[in-house]
Amino acid sequence: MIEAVRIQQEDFSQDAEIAALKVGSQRIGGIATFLGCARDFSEGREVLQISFEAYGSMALAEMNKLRSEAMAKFGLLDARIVHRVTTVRAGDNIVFIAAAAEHRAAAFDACRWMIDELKLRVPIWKKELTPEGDSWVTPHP
Amino acid sequence: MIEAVRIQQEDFSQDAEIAALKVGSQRIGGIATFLGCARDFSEGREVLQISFEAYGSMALAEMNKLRSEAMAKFGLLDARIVHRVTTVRAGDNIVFIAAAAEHRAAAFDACRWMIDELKLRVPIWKKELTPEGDSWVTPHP
Amino acid sequence: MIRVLFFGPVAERVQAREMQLEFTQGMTLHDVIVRLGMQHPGAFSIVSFIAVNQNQIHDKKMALHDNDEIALMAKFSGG
Amino acid sequence: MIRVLFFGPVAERVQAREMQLEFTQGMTLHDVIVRLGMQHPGAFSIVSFIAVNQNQIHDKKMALHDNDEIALMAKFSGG
Repeated sequence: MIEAVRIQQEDFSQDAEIAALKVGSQRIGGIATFLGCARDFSEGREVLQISFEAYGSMALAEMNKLRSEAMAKFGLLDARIVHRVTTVRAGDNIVFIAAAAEHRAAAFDACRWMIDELKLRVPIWKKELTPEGDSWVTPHP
Repeated sequence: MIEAVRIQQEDFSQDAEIAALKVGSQRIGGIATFLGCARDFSEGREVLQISFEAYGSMALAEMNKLRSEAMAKFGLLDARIVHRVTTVRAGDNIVFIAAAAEHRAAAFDACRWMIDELKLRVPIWKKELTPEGDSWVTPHP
Repeated sequence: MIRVLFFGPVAERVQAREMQLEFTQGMTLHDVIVRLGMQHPGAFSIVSFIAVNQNQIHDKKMALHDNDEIALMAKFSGG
Repeated sequence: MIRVLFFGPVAERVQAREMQLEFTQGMTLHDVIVRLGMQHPGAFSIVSFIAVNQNQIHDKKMALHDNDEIALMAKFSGG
């Protein structure tokens, strides 16, 4: 059984994550997911690669907290959060979030809340490699 | 290349749908998806099976319109809508919607709008098979 | 000839998936509904949507054409 | 011993991923930051979050304990 919250180098499969979600309950009516991908373009510049770095132990702890909070706050049946920490190219998967609920409204609200909170609370940093050089990404306020 | 909008008996794969979405653009930053599943319980009754029926040609035309409207309205890079028309059991997939955009807000908004509109506009009907008998589902207003 | 299609709950009440009516000049959607309603009293009380040639129609006074395909449909419950 | 960890943009400025400081009784988070700031002027201007033993801390007057793990972190940009 793969863990519901993970930080890993390797890619993940939506099918495998969804299958793992469904094991827990036959009461799931809707699963909302968010898949974050690497873009070939950011803030007007071409991006060749994106390289991630994490404070691994704290990031994993925060992601687990985030999942528990979302499950309680939105009454979810289950949720999963997977973040890759490696170097990726345009089109590659970065982050996957899934929220399973009896009805779709809670699933959508929870999924969106988790990705918004992840960006604020989880100690992971990205550096964009462009033809003009590398730079750490500074999030907008 | 599998069609972006389909009505089919057989199950679908999220991985295959996402891969098909990504083929079109390397500018995708976020993909929001919704997966509707069959529940074992509805309105206080146990549900053994759910059986779907569609006005196939009109349903497909409406789903195609829905996709085009969503792409224009939310500035999506791509979108997919797949609905099964068959008999399913608890845990089985029913409908899959995916919205791909440069940024996550548009992807979430579009995905949610598409499933909400699909339920209002696409001529598909479901019948729940329960231990007390069968009944066509009447949507809430 | 006019084809009238029924699905799901409406098909169950009418006990048919399709009927064919002879087309007559000047025939309207309203005429078709009245005629079918007499043959199947109460069966169409759950009809919420009507389509002609797969386009939703709101004006029942609409004149029909030969070979039109009509669908009398209950509220959708897909997804 | 106090371990201080650096990641991403902060690690790049400090040119290190980890430093160790001798623990002294009564030492505060503030003391550590001042001391490192003198060794690496300007390097910590981008620090937005501080964690002690993987919990975010807002009060720099917090007393440290021997073997504490401190992280001085720039704004997160994951996801």
